[in-house]
Order: sequence, then C-alpha cells, then structure tokens
Amino acid sequence: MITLFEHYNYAIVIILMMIGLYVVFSSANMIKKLVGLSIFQTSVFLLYITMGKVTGGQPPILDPAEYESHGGGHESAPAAAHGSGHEAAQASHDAVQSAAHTADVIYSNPLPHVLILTAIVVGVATLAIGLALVVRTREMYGTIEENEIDELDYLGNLEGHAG
Amino acid sequence: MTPELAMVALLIIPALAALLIPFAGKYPNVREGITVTAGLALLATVIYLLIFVGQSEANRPEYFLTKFAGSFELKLKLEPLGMIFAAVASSLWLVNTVFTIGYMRGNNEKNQTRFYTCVAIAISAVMGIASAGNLITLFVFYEILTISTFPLVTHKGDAAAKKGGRIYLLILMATSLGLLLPAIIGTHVLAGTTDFQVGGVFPPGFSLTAAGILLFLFAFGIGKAALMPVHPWLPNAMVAPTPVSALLHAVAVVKAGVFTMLKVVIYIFGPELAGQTHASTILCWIAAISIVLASVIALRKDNLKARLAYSTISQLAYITFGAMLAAPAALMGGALQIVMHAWGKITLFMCAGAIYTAAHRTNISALNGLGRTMPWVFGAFLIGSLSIIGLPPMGGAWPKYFLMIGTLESGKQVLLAALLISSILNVAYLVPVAIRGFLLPPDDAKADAKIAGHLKDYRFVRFAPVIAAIGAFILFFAVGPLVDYLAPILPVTMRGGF
Amino acid sequence: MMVHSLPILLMEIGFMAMLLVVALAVLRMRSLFAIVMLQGVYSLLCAAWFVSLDAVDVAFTEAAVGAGVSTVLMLGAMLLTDRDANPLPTKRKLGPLFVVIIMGIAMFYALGDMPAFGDAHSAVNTGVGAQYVQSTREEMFLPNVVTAVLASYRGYDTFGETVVIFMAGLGVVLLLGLNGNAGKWRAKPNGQSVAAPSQPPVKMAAAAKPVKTAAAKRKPVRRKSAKPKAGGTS
Amino acid sequence: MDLLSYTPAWISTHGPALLVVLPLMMAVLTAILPSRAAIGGKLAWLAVLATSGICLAVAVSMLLQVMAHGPIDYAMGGWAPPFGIAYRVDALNAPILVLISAVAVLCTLYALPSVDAEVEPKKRAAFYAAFLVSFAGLLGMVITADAFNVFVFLEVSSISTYVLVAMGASRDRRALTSSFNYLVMGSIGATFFVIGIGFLYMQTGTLNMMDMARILQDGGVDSKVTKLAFAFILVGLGLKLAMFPLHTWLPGAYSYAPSFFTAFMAATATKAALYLMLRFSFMVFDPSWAFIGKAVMILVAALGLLGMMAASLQAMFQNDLRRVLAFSSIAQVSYMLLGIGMATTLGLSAGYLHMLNHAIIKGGLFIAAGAFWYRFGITQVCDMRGLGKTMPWTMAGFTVLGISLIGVPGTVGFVSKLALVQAAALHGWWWAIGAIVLTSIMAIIYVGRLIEQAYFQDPPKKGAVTVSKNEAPLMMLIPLWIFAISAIVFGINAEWTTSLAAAAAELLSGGPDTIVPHMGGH
Amino acid sequence: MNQHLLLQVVSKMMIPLIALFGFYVQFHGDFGPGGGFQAGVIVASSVILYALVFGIEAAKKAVPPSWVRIGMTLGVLIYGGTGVATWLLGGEFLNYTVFAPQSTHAAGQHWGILSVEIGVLCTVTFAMLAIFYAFASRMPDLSGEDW
Repeated sequence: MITLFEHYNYAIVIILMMIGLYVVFSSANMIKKLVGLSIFQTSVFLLYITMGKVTGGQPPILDPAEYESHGGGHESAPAAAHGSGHEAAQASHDAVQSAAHTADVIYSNPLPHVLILTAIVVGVATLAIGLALVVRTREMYGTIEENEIDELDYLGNLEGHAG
Repeated sequence: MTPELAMVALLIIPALAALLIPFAGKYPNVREGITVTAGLALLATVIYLLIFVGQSEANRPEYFLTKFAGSFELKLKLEPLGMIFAAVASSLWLVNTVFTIGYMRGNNEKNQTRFYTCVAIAISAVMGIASAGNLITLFVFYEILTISTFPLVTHKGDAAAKKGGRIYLLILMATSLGLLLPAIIGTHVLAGTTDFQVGGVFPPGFSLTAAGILLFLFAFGIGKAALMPVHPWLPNAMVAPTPVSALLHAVAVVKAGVFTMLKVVIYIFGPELAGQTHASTILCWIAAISIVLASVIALRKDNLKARLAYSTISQLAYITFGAMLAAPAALMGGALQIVMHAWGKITLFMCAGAIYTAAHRTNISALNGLGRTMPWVFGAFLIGSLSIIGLPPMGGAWPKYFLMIGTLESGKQVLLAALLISSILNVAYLVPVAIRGFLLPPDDAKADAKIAGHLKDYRFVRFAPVIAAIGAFILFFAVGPLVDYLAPILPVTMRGGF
Repeated sequence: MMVHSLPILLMEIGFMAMLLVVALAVLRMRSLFAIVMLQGVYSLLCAAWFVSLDAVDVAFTEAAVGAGVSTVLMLGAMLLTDRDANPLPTKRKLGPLFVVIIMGIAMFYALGDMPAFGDAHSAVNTGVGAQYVQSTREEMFLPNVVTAVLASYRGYDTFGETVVIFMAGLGVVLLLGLNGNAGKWRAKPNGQSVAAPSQPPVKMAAAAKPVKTAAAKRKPVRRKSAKPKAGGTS
Repeated sequence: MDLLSYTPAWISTHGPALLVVLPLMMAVLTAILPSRAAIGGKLAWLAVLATSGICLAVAVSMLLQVMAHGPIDYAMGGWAPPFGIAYRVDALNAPILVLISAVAVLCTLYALPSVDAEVEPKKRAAFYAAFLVSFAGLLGMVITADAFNVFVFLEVSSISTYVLVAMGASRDRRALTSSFNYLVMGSIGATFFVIGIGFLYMQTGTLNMMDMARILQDGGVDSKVTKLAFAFILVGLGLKLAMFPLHTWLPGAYSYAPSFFTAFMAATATKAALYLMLRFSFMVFDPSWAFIGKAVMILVAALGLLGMMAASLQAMFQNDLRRVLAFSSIAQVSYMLLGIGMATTLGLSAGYLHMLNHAIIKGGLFIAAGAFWYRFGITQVCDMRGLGKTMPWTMAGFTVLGISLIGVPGTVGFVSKLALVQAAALHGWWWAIGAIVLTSIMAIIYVGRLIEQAYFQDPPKKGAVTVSKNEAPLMMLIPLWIFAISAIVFGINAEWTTSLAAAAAELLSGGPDTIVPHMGGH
Repeated sequence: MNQHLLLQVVSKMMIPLIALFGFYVQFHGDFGPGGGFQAGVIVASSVILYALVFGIEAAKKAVPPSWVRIGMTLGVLIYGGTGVATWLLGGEFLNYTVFAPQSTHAAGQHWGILSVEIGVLCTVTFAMLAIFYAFASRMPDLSGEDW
C-alpha cells in the first residue's frame, strides 16, 4: 500500500499510457488513431518528467548571482566532466551533496527535461506527416475509416486495379 | 600440367564451354564445335589423371578450394572410384554429344543453345561430384547438378514437361535438403569431419544405432539413386529429349546418386561399420525388392523410354544393393556396375532416340520388323540388352557375377534369388524388343521403306549407339585392369580377393 | 519520505484526475472536433503538471506544441476530411484490450521497484542529471541548465531533432505541396504496360464525392457496395 | 591490410561523425536545389551518389581500422561519456555501416532511371533529400553508443521512411495506407523503445550504453525495472525489425514504396533494427542473467520459428510479386532471430552472416522487381509471363538471386543457412533444423513459381502482336548484376564475410566459441 | 471580410507583439525558460494568425512559400555549420570550446549555443510555416454546411 502511495503518479501515468495505446489500436478512424498516438506519447513524457522530480526541488534554472560567487571552483569541474563515466558516477553522490551545501537549493533533474523536449518535437513531426497522409488518403479513397479502406482495396484487387 | 591443376581443369573445362556456348548461339557449328572440343579436352585430362592416380596410393592429388560457414571447407581429392566415374561420364559425354547433334538437328528442337549450356554445366557438376574431397563439397555439386538439369527436363516447355520437371525438382530437392543435408551435418557433428577416408571416419566403437539412422538418412536422402520409394522422379524425367535421358538419366545424374551411395558406405561408414548395422540389412532387402519390383513394372510398360526408365531403377538398385551388402566382392560389383550399366544403358537410350528420330515411334508394339530397315540400330540394341541382362561376353556380366559372390560372402543367400529373378525379368522385357525388330513382319512396309529412303540423313544418330555398343562389348575384356584399379578403395583388411 | 506539502499533493491529484477523465472522454467520443479539442486540453493539463514538476521548459514547449500546433494541424486535417468517427465493431475492441492489459500488468508488476516519487537519492537524480547542474554552474556559466544540456552537452541530439523538424516540413511539402497541388502526377512505366491498367485516383475521388456528405456517412453499407463499382467503371 | 595504409589518419579521429553529418548536410543542401524538372533531379542524384560514395569509402576504411586496431570512439562536442553523446565503431557495427553505405551506392545508381519513372519531376530533388535523411538516420542509429541518441536517429530515419513510402502513391494509392499503417506501428515501436530506455535510465541514471551495462552489472540485475526495460526494448525493436507477430506493416510498405526505395529499405532497414536488438540484449543487458537468457532464447527463437513457418506459407499464396518477396523477407529475418535465439557464438555468427547475405539477396531481387515494373508495369506474379524472353538479362539476375534465396549451394543463401543448421545441430536444436529444411522447401515453391512464370510461359500478347524484347536500362542492370555476382562470389568464397560475422559474434558473446553462460548446460 | 474588422485591427496590433515575444523567448532562453524551439513556434504562429485573419494569400505575399524551403535548410545549415566550424578549428563536432579556448567564462560555449539556437529557431519557424501552408492551401473538398 505504501508502495502505491509512493508511486501513485507512476500508476496514473501507466493507466494513461494504456488508454492512449488502446485508442490507437482500437479505433478505425485515422485521425482518432493519431490522437490516441499523441496521448500515448504525452503520457510517456509524463513518465520521464516524474522520474526527474526531486521533492522540494527548484526548476533547474540557476540564480545568476550564485554561480558568479561560485566561479572559483571550476578546476574540479573539468575532471568531473571530462573524466570517464566511472569517476563521473562516483562523483555523482558528493555532487548532489555539494550542490546542497554550496547553495541550499535543490534542483530537479534537468536531463529528463532535455530528452522530453526532443521527444515532443519528434512527436509533432510524426503527427504532421501522419495528418498529411490522412488528407491524401481521404482524397484518393473518399474515406478515412480503415475498415472501409481495406474493403475498397480488397474489391480493387478483385477487379485488378492497382488504384 | 600438375595433377592439382588437371583436377581443377576437370571442373573448369566444361564450365568454360558453358560460358562460351551462349555467345556462339547464332552459329550451330561453332556451338557444337565448342562442345566437342571441350569433350575431347576433358577426356584427355581424365585419362591423364586416371593414369596418374592409378600409379600408387600416394598419388591422390588434393586441392583446397575455400572455407566457409565456420568449420566447413570445400576441397577436391581424387581416388580410384571417383576417377572411374569421371572417366565414364566424360567419355559418354563425348559419345552422347555426337548423338545429340544428330538428334537435335534431326528433330529441329528449339532452344538448343540453352540445352548445350545446361548439359555442359551438368557435366561440370558431375566432375565436381567425382572429385569431391568431402561430403559438403559433394553436396554442393550434387545440388548444382539438380538445378542445372531442371531446364533440360522441362526442355519442351509444355504442360507435361512442366509437370515432370516439378516432380523432378521437388523430389530431388526435398530428399537432399530434408534428409541428405541433415545426415551430412549429423556426420559432421558426430564424427567431427566429413572428409572421405578409406575405412570410414567414425571412431571405432561408434554407436550402431546412430550409424543405422544416418545410413537410412543417406540411403533415402540420395534421391538420385532412385531407391524405391524415392524413385518417381526418374520416370517423370523421361519427358526430356532422349539425349538428356541418355546422358543424364542413364549416366550422369543417376550414377552420381549411386556413386554418392558407394562413397558414403566405403569412405564415410567403412564397410565394417556399415555391415554391422541392422539398417544395412533392412536396406539390402529394400534394394532387392526394388530390383524385382522395378523389373516387373518395366515388363508392363509399352513405351520404350518408360520401360528403359524402370529398367534403370532396377539396375541402380543393384548398386545400392551391393553397397549395403558391404562385402568386398559386392562393393566391387557395385563399382563395376557403374561402368557397365552406363555403357549398356546409354546404348539402349540412344537406340530409342534413333528410332524416334528416324521413324517417330515410341511404343514397343509399333516396332515390328523395323530392325530390317535399321539393322545397325537394332543390333546395337540387342548388344546393349545382353549387357544389361548380364550375359557374357558383354561387360554387364561381371558386376552381376561379383554381386552374387558378394551375396554369398555376406551370407545372405536368400537375396541371391532376387538377382536371379530379376535377370530372368531383364531377359523378358529387353530381348523381345530386338526380336520384334528382326523376326516379326513389319506392320506397314511402305512406311518402313520411306524411312529406309532418307535414313542416310540420320548418320549421327545411328553412328553413336553402335560405338556405345562396341564399348559395352570391349569392357568385358577390360575387367581385369578395372578390378586392380579399383582394389585400393577397399580397406586393406578386405583386399584379399583382389 | 513523502515530504510533499498538502496543497501541491492535492493539486497533482487534481491534475491526474482531470487527465484520466479527458483521456477516457477521448476514448468514448465520436465527434472528431470534440476529440481534437480534448487532445488540446490534455496537452494543456500535462503542461500545467509539468510546471508543478519543475519542468518549465517542457511545460512551455508542450503548451506551444501539444496544445497549439498539434491542435491547429488536427483541426486543419479534420476540415479536409471528416467530422465523425464511425462506431467501432466490438470484435475490434477485444484484441487491443488484451494487448493493452498485458502491457499494464507488466508495468504494474515493476511498479514496486521504481524509485519513490521525488526521491533525491534515486539513480536518476544522483546520476548524470544531477551532475549537469553542477558542471553547468561551474564551467558553463549559464543559468538555464536545460538550455546548456540541450544545446551543448547533448547538442547532437538537438541537431537530430532539428533534422527531424526539417524532415517533417519537407515531408509535408512532398505529400501535399506548398500550393496544395501535389498528388496529381501519375507514374508510368517506361515501356508498354502488360499489367492490368491502374485506375486514375482523381476519378476515384470524384467517385467518392457522394461519400463526403454527412447524409451518406450515416449509411455506410450502401456506400461500400456503391463506391468500388464507380471506381471500377472509371 | 595494405588497404589500411591508404586510409587517411583523420578517419580514425573524425570518421564516425563525418559518416553521419555529411549525408545530413548534403540532404538539406539537396532540398534547395532548383525544382525545375530535369536539372534539379539530376543534380540531386549526383549529390546523393557522391555522398553515398564518400560514406562508403569512410565506412570501409573504418572497418579496416577496427579490424586492425580495435574499436574507434568519438565524443560528440568533446564531452566524454556519460556527459556527452559518444559514438563507437566496433566489430559489431562496422560491417553494418559498410553494408548500408554499399547498398545505398548501388540503389542510387539504380535510382536514376527508376525515380524518373516514378517520382514527379519537380519533387525529385526533395525526394532525394528525404532519401539522404533516411540513409543518415540508419547510419546514426547503428553507429551511436548513446541509448537516447539511438531513439533520435531511429526517428530521423523512420519519419523520412514514412514519407518516401508514401511517395509510391503516384504509382499505387495503397502506398498511402501502407505508409500510414507503418507510421502508426513504427511510432508505437519507437515509443515502446523510449519507454524501455526510460526504465533503463530510471535504473541506472545514465544514457551511455557502456555505462548502463557497467552499472547494471554492479547491481540491479534482478530489479523488476530492468526486466521491464528489456521487455519494452525488445517489443519496440521487434516492431521495427518485423519480428513475427509485429510484422504487419512490412508487406504493404515494401510492396507500394517507390521501387528504388524498396530495394534500399529491404536491404538495410530491418538489419539496422536487428543490429540494435543484438547490441542491447547482449552488450547492455547480458544473456547470462536468467530472465534475459530466457527471454532471448525462448521468446526470440520461438517467434523466429513461427515467423519462418507462417511467412513462408503466406509467401506461397501471394499474387503480388513484391508481396512474395516481402513475406520471404519476414521469413529470412526470422532465420536471423533463430540464430540469435541460440545465443551461442556459432548461432550469433550464423544469424549475423545471414543478415549480411540476405541484404545482398533482397536488395537485388527488389531491384529486379522494380525493373519489371519499369519496362512492363508488372506487379502481379501472373504478369511475369515470358520475362525470360522479354528481359533476359534482368530475369537471369533475378533467377540467380532467387536460387540464392532458396539456399542452393554455391550461393550466399546456402552459406548462411548451412552455418545456421550447423549451429543448431551443435546446440542440439534438431527441430530447428527441421524447420529450416521445411521452409527452404517452401522457398523452392514460392521462388519456383516466379521463375516458372518467367521461363515456361510465352510473352503476353498486346492486341495481336506478342510483346517484344525490352531489356532494362544499363543503370538498372549494373547494380542488379553487382548484387547477383556478389551473391555467387560470397557464396563460393565466404571466408571474408564469415570472418566478419565471427568477429562480431565473439564480441557479442565474449570470446571465441564460448557458449554464453547459462545458454550452455543448465 | 468586414465582419472581421475588429479582429483585423486587434490582430494587426497583436502580431508584432507576438513576434517580438518570440524573439524575447529566443534570446532570453539562456537565462529563463525558452529557447529556439519555443521561439520558432511562436514566431510561426504570428504568421499563422496573420493568415487566419487576412487570408492565406495575403500571408503568402508576406512570407512567400519560396522562402520556406530555404529557411528550413538554412536553419539546419547554421546548426551543422557550427559543428563543421568546430571541426575546422580542430575540435570535435559541436565542441564549442574551440571558439574561445582561453575564456574562463566559457564564452565559446555561449557563442556556440547562441548560434545553434538561432539555427533551431530558423528551421522550426519555417518548417511550421511549410506545414501550415501545405494544409491551408489544400482545397477542402467539402463545404461549410457539413459543420
């Protein structure tokens, strides 16, 4: 029960994904399929973002004054940055600590945000292409219901039309 | 020319011919010229190698082609049995070419270029089979042979030809892919190698059950050996023009099958191991049954080619029979049968082709008296028949003799009956043809007279069978050297008799 | 370790409830106009929730794209095609339901091992992500960590993203044409055709004309039997 | 290795990035070429040819480098992983890069006539641009070592692929619905993949594959999240590579896309996805963990088996030439899955080998199919009557590749099938051998149908006169015959391809002939 | 059109503001939320609003379709070009540090980020316009009474 209470948002996100996927699979109307697709993808964005949330954290936008004051300490940084992944992961813990100490603000994890920004763009690109296809389909078939289109193609095959 | 080079030349010469022929398609004479030249060159190479290999067991040229798919390698290695097979195939290719020229022109068939090309490829594949150094190499050429002969079987391109071709391809492919390949892989996995070695590759004390199963897979996987019940492709392949039936379905293809059978028993299992398995006994019986059964069916066929086809099935079963007996004399008999039956049967097929070309008759019942107008052809037919039946002084006598001895050696006297019965049946279905030709009065003399009139146009088709018949006769006296030549294929322990 | 302040908790629960309602509504609705609008609403709700999850940039983008661009595009496409979605035959519903339920079970199965919501010590929040904050502060001198990561640390992803957008534009131009004239051109074999003649789809669309009215839409059966003939004779 | 001495030094330093960036930049430049009918198309074609040629050169030299001196690493933006995005070229993906670029070059040669017949003149420049984008996308998703970057380039290639498939609508309107179907399935696949990556990230906190593998090894092997991540990645990639029950998008997409792009797609797209599956399930996850082992072995092999059977069966009953080939593609992919499912070094190398060989075969076959349409508008099997006479050289090439598809000895098909059979035998999977044999016999039937139509039927009559001989243009015959000849050359001398596959397999399973732990006995 | 008069007047005032806001988002992206992508969408939407109010033809006069392809390309070229520049300066692809190696305040990074963000802005704006034009110029084959 406590699990569910700590993960309630994941649970909701999962349910949203399921609904979105179900809309895609179960609807014959092409536009509705696309809507379902975008709902499905948006739910995935939610999954990523909830991952990166830190309780009591701030949006990852630093206060300019703060890093100016902190400008001195950047000989350690290149080591962390350009070091191999191994050191990086080890350094990670005290990184959080130091973040907490130097400035007593905690920031949420920016990486998921970046990934999702990319994902959103990809999503809208796919949507645009899909809609263009829907428009063309409508012009050539006169319908955008997939079951009717299949029927047309089937009959077309019988009459030997490539279309 | 080094032996290795010569061995590669075995494959290259016909392949080269196959490459050149399409470009000579416009000029028939050039085209057939290429074929004949290639045939002569090939024969010369074979004879050279024949002598070289015969000299001592040390002279077994080996050539490594390539290595692929992990631990498999393609390599060539010569040994007496293979050389004999190569000799038969190459010599008969030459004879048959002469016949083919006459036949194709006489019946002005179409797509002759395709025909000659495919034959050349097939011969190249046969040479590959004869000189294969391990089972994988053999399998590769085996399949190439199947594919390259498919266009020949379907040469006429009409519905019957297509049906025949489909059955041909399906049975041969299905058996080879479905049984032979697994058997080869199994051998490779169990014995660690598929190289042919005198006395077999399996370690001593190898499980008899496993060996038996493998033996079964091989016996039926080698569909080209036409052991019943995988024989139906052979009668169906008879829709092909007669030269094809003569060269491929009396000589190259089927002999490739039984040759593989012999090689598997001799060089993969080794006579001892093969002899110990129960499978070999069972297969002996199956072979014996198909000997008799095929003869009976042949007896009831009126179409000459069909009758010859079933006769072939029965005669091939002799070789399988000898292989499965796995006694020295029996193996020797099988090996000899390859040679003798080839010459005998090609004679008969050529005669059939000659009759068809000159008189356009295919049914035996229609041959009454024709022998008087075509004495040479029917004479050749008679000699060939005698050879197939196995009567001295024809080459065909020896294998029968050795097989009978082998049967006694291996203590399977009962099976002797099968041989005797089938010999009688052979007499019954072959001799009447010649008798009809010579003794019975012609049905309509006018037609025969007309045939006699323009018979000189068919020089080639009458010429070839006579040569073949003479060959079948000469071979009777050549058996001594042959046996000596073939002796080394047996494990040392078994060479006593020879 | 749930140190949420109550109002935030309530707010999030509110968002989630609304999201669920909207999603279910989309599932039930048949009027495409409503569906599209609801999709916009869904995006807006997500954007709002993103803000409460500290993802301001994402919220901004989602609002601009999900609620803005996507909705406009969908409306445009709808204007060019249909108004309503046909009701679903039940047999089409069971298979998908099964698949979706499998997926749901799989994810709920792993729910227990996911890091608790807002856990500062989860692998995610101690990993590279947290380090970006640090290193941005110390060697990038940029306030907006997201911009820094987006454009520099993972700038190559963004390059790919730019190409994707470019491709979307190019693709739509290829499919529809900038002046709405694409798709009339027909391909012809460069030789004599031995195959069955292919019907010109322009005629096809003409044959489809009667379909477009809502009246015809309501009785799909007649149309199905009628249209292919029209297409066939053309 | 003397070739290696000719490769410039900077290849090892900047080659990886160049390989992907060059096509992308060329793509955008191609897009603004004048859309005036002829000139734009020709220029674009030249640009594509040059680009793919350079890419091929770079890929080959990188392959030589890798074979000689081991993997090449490249840190994008100078940020060492896991901070930045890293590229890694190793024995596993270098051959695939070469394959993709080589196929691209050949298909581009073929495109000159084919695109002229199938794409609207003023769209050709943009069309070629889209092709370059999808080409770059494939290269990008194969070469990268960053899990999320894989997704980005997966989408780069996918989105352009959807568009290109839909461009077939000028020939057959079904291209539109096929493309839409592909778009929906593909997006779902990509989204599943992203979910999987998300869970992996949730578990490890990093996005670099090597890093992920390391952290997973340290702990979290038996975390449910890891298992879930694997499941999602498997399904997502399975959709992309047409794993059996998820293959529904493939036949349509292959049948109605412009023939030039079909050839390219058939030879490369599924291969790239398959490569990703290998990379993830063997080098990020590890089959020695019970659940991965089971998932890979049971699921993948079983699906492979089903796919072989079902797809071969369907291929026998198709009327559309390209559908026959498409279904056989599904069957062939299933062969590879079977090999992977064994998870032994031999099995992996057999699957990998089949991946390379099948690319050669299918690329050529689809090129020939396109040529049939180009001359005679042929799409149906029944229309292939008499092609042996009307297009002898094209049909000859088709035949060579066809028998290679069956797996006749002396062709690449035989080499990889033999390797597969041997691997199965040594793994003790005799049923798999049975399945391979059975499907090969089915292949005889569905390929035989086509060849029989072409050679044993007379050419059709147009009105009174029979159709006259009309050979495909040289620009089509050249690539077709390059494919056909390489199908024979690599079928007879398979040493090179086999060694490549073996190297890749050793990288995957760690060490020569080691059976991956847990796969062996218990 | 006259019943839309109010709309037109208002939007005439709005559109510049929207575009301005777009550019604000673009260049303030380093300091607050926002960046090339969001900015691009906003700038594009200003044009789209113009098209909705004054008609697609007017919009096409303002921003000719011929620009669109070039604009999209230009964006990607700017982005990729930045990377190529870093190459030529001897760094890895997109390694902005090479622009100002000595700077202690990572000026090179700032320049690099600025230029790539401009690239993104350019591509996104024109890609959105391309998509909008493509859909808007398509003649709907059904008329208003279907609403």
